[in-house]
Amino acid sequence: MTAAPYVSLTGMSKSFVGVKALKDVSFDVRPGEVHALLGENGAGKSTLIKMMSGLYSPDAGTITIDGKEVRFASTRDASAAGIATVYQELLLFPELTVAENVFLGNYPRRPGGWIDWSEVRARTRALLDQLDTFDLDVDAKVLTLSVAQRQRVEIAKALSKDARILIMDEPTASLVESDVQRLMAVVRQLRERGVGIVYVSHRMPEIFALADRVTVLRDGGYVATRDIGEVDEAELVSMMVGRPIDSLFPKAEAAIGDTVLEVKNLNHGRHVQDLSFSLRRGEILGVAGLVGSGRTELALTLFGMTPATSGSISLEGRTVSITSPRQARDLGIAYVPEDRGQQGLVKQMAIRKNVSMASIERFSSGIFIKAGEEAQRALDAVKRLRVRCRNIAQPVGELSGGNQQKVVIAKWLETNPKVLILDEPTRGVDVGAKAEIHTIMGELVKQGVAILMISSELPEVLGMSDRILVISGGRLTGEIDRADATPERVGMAMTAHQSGEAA
Amino acid sequence: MSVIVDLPPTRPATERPGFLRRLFADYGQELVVLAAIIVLFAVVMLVNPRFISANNLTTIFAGNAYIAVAAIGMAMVIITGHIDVSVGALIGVLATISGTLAVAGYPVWIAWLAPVLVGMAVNACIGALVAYARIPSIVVTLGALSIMRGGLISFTGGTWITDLPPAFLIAQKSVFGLPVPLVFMVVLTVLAALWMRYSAFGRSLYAIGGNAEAALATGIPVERRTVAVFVIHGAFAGLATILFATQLQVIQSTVPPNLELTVITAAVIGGVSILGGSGTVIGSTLATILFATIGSALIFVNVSAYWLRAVIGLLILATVLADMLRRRGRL
Amino acid sequence: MRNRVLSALLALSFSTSLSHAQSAAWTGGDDLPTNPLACDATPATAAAKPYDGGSPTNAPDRKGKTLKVVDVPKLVGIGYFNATSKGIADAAKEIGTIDAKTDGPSKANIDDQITLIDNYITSGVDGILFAANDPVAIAPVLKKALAAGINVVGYDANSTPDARQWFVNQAEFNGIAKAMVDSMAKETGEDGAFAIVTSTFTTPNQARWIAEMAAYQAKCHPKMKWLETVEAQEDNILSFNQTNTLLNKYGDELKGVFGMTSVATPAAADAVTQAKKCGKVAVVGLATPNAMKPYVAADCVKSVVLWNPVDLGYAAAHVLRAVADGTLAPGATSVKAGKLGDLSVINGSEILLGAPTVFSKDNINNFDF
Amino acid sequence: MNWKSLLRHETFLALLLVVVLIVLSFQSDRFFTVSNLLNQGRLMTEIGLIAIAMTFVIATGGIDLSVGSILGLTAILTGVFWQNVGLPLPVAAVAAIAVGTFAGFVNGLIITRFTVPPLIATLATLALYRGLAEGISQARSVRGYPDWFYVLGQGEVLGVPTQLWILAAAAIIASIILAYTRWGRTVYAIGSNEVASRFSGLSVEKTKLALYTASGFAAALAGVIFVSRVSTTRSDMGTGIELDAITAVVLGGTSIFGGRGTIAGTMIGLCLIQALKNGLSLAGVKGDGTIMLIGAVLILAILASNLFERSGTR
Repeated sequence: MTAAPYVSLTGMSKSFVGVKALKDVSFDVRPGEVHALLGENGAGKSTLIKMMSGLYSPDAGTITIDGKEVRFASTRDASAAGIATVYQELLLFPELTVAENVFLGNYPRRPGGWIDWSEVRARTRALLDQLDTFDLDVDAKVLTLSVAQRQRVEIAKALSKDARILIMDEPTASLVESDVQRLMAVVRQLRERGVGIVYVSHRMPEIFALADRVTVLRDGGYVATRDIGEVDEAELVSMMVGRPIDSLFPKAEAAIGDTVLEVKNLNHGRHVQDLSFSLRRGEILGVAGLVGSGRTELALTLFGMTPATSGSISLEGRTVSITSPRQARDLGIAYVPEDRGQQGLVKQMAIRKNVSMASIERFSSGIFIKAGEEAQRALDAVKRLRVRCRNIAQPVGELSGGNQQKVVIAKWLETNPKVLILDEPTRGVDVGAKAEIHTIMGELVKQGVAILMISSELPEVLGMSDRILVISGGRLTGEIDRADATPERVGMAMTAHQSGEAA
Repeated sequence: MSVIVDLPPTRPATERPGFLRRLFADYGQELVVLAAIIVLFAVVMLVNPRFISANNLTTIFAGNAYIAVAAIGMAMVIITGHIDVSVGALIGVLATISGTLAVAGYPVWIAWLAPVLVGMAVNACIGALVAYARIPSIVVTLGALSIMRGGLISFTGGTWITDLPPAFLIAQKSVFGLPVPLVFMVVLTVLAALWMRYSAFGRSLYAIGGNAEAALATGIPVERRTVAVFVIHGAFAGLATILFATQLQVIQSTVPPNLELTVITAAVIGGVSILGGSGTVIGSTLATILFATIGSALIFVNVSAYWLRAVIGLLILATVLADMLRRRGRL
Repeated sequence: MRNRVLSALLALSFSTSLSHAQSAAWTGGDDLPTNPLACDATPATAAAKPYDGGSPTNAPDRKGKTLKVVDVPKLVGIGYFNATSKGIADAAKEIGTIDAKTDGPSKANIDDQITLIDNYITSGVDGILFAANDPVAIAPVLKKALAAGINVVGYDANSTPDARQWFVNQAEFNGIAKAMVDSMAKETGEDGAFAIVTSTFTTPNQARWIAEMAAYQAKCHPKMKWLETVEAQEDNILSFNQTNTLLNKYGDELKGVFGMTSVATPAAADAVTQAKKCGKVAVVGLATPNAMKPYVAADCVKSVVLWNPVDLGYAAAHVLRAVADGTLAPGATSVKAGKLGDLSVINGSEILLGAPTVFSKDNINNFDF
Repeated sequence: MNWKSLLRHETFLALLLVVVLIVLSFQSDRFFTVSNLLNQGRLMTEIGLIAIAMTFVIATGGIDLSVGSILGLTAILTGVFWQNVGLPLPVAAVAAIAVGTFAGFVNGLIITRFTVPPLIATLATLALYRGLAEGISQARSVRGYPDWFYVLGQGEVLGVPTQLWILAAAAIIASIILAYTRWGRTVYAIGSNEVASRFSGLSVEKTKLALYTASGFAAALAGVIFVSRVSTTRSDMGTGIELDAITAVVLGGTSIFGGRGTIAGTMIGLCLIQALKNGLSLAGVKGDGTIMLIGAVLILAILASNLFERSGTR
């Protein structure tokens, strides 16, 4: 069945500060289909989405709805035309309740203009129930919700506007596997109801599981639109990157040496309970677990953000106590955080300054910064890690996600870490950069760095790790060697706490 | 490739927290301020029972009502993520306009309406500069403060306004035995609180203050709302002016010293987050009452007048720290 | 936790207040020596004192020439200094050879005032009239003016004597103190209890008056009881609230309120009026007549003490003219001041305007300032 | 580009300053003279010292409203330590500065330990420190300092007002620190993204504590200079000086949200305000008119540089 497209965009172009972000791209969505939009970061996906949702106006090109040409002056116009968007960085208001967030700007009214609050709550309840989300209190403030719950709220918000077209921008980027499954069920259900869905994701499995058609963009230009049955993964990747990619998980064989980090009975709050493990030179230790399982909290405790309340940490045989990130850094522990924009980078600052930030003392004589050396090291780092940028004075915020991540890694490599903790190293990173980051990890372990890699993406954990720690409810529920690791075993351990079998 | 982990479709439904917990979560700072007021009243009452005489209650509640009314608008502005350091100067200007009209023989309702309208107009300009020219509000209002303070002296030369018609002096009247300023304060606080909590407009202010970019993407007209909230703040400044200008039989046509700081302090001590996005107008009114109570209490318990201001500073600091400890405890 | 903090604070405040209660002086006075007048109307015998003012360096001969004069009051935008400014303008018009303008800080702030005067010295004026926010702080800049050959005359609030040539004294501090305390005693009786509403304790004139009043009361009306002094800035609503709080605190014990500024006095009168305590609580204070007319007309306030600030400005302008012309030189005993006639020189380099005026229902309508 | 837009604001401001100087010197031939300009330098020293420290504080996204009160407290303590306690004057002044610095340290503690937003914390200590000044002084002034003390505030060294040397030294040292040292880098990093700074192992808390302490020190030093300039101490000294300092800083292009700003900008902003105050007064404009104009200049300067920036980046 090929219904006529509900919305189609033809010949869309857009430039920013003289740089073409999008060149003559056409795209359409039919009711009741999932149309995947693929491309590396910077390929123009976000620009296209933002024009579809009325946030940007195109320099050239036309948008038609049901065959009639329209112009979107604002997001209001787009949402009146039945187009709703769930953005990657969720646009919710933490101080407002779930119900308020869903109907914000669009409240059902009583005669006289007053908001009908009971109606707001009832309809929110109904919308959430449609999404099989019975466990969410409509009066809870959003700040108390988990990421997955917030996303559900965001979808409910889109549905509340009777959306004909739902744009989802990397909806699974910050979800754990189980939540991804629930989300995919929701997407299928919406498709059944005739909603057209634009699905942007870097995750191939989801695309093959969900999409009916797929459109690939590269460098702001249109590459192709195909039915999903006509293509395979390798073909899509090479369309996106413009060249064939050998492997997403280039596992480098490094010599595994002595124990660098030994953690015994580590405790902090609810999320880190009695954790013990060790990490050796040249080893990549994967950490798997659901969101809220304590993976990130473990990293924060090792890094001194939330110092351990009990237990011991020893580095190269010496027992240490770590009470601040600064101390962790001085001991040779580096942490590439999960929230790149908030925790990893100072976006307004130049690449040069970000690269030197964690090791600024090394670039100083006395209190003065040696600008020449700083610039040289930044240039080296940019070259070594293949960061794509204009020059090292460019603000980091202008780079794509993958390149930003490389800058964060570069920053920590400047400290010559013995232990490198990577928290979601490839979240929101496009395919090409992802492979590059994995290659960098391989190079690092060859040099003898010990890596602790936290990831929600099981393929990444399975593909890159020498050993896998599984954490659930703040406790260690499994330690699996590379050879024995299967998705099922890891998955079992991730949900283990519910059976109470943890020691 | 992907792993299928079967979870039950629903987790155990989270229980709705009880009324009291919800009250504490939503109005924590307000309750801290209220508790401080009650404790002060209790302690000072024991020292000198006249503290809770009807007259003194009137002094505390009605005498500072104009600050509370101005703080309502300030709270809204701060909730939206902005600030206004020019409100004291604005009230000075509006009082002069109002008094001049009253003395010139215009009907009193015109003299009452004028400050509200002029306040709205002035703040519309400020709001437009903030919203459309994207100048930080503290910069615009710092400039506006200078312009209005200098302008007021230039134009009036500081002549006091006397011979106000008795009908004009609404703040000295009573309705149902209650002083008008008290009624103003309570009615406006309740209306504003309901409006901020239940109206689409009010909720959108929290949204803008919480995350302006997200608000824009949600289809909230952020610029228009920003201008609007300044205009409303201007209206409250106008209403505050009515009380301010009619409290006495003369109007001192200069800018009341440090009024803007008092008003901002009332709003933030009342729990409005200086970063925007949270707080209530109930808090700002309670904080105004707290200050008035402290001011009166310190006279009643014979604190040496020389140390009075130090004690006020300590009490403010104590309230702030108590709130921070409360928040810590919750985390 | 919170209660502990509060009670600790209250304990602290009690202890500080107790320690303070032991000192006998009224709060708000300064610690300079006092010189109370005799209890009856005997005029003070002024000891003759040699000229102790300063003199300008290399001042040009300004005799008969038009003087460019700037008047820098404590602050602009209050009724009192509007009146002095008007007096200066009147005199300038009458004399014809004075080109005067008033410019002052918008807040009674020592630094702003100094900066303003400094600017006028640079711009090259012939004469400066000032009312000091602080007698010592203003001295260096005035000395600079003298060194630049500018004639400097003070009024209302003095500087250290050597920093200016002459000072027009509206009324001596002890004279004001006597008028105020006598008026209060007349209204409340010899054993009445009273309180004071002042601007800030750091305002020199107010502090001086309060100190002199304390000394005079102790000497001549020993049974009167001083309750306390409260600060109310230059803010009339705050003055109103503070007066109300005093009324509420002391109830019938409070028989009188002194207003120490032209802002506090009408506000105090309004508080008494609105509390319906006219006749039960006396308000005596320094104030300008216009602001007080409603309360005096309503019989709520019987006596307002003030010199005539228009005359004060008027006299200051005449003194400046005389100094520039050389007709008022060190050692003179009097100076001609237009319609005010001869004013006498006291304390070496001060010119006395006269006794303070006590405005009452009978005469208040004769004044418009 | 970040630093280019920054430069643009300062260049624009410097041009504006030049224009203002030219226009004003046409208005009055006494304006553009060495003695007048030096004298203006004397008058702006206290605000300048405070504004320099305030630039750092605002560049971290903070604010310090209590500086005026710290100035008053230090002034009072200088007098009290000297006259009532009987310390030798230099010791008294140093002790008073130490207390003022400690007051700044307390601000820093409240802000970093109790995570109170700076605006609220310093709003509270604004009242507290002023109150302490009043209470300790019992509203009495201390006067009659020895003549040598006035060299600091009223004297000259090599023909230039003493305190102007101090201001110039402070400005040079501060701009070097802000532009070329790791402390300065840390300040900008905190102002741009405090969380990321912490995650990068920068000592955010220590830096902030140091800055508020430095702000206290600057205010305290300004307090002693102020006493020396006006020869007396009063507890109401420095009232409202925080707004003057903030105006200079903001006019100088420091973002109130943190992350950008330079000492050069602050100094140009300061000079611009002082030149307007002085020049307009010499040209016969009254004080109230001058205040109005400074307000308008503040708004228009930021507006103009906003417009420049936007036309540059879009």
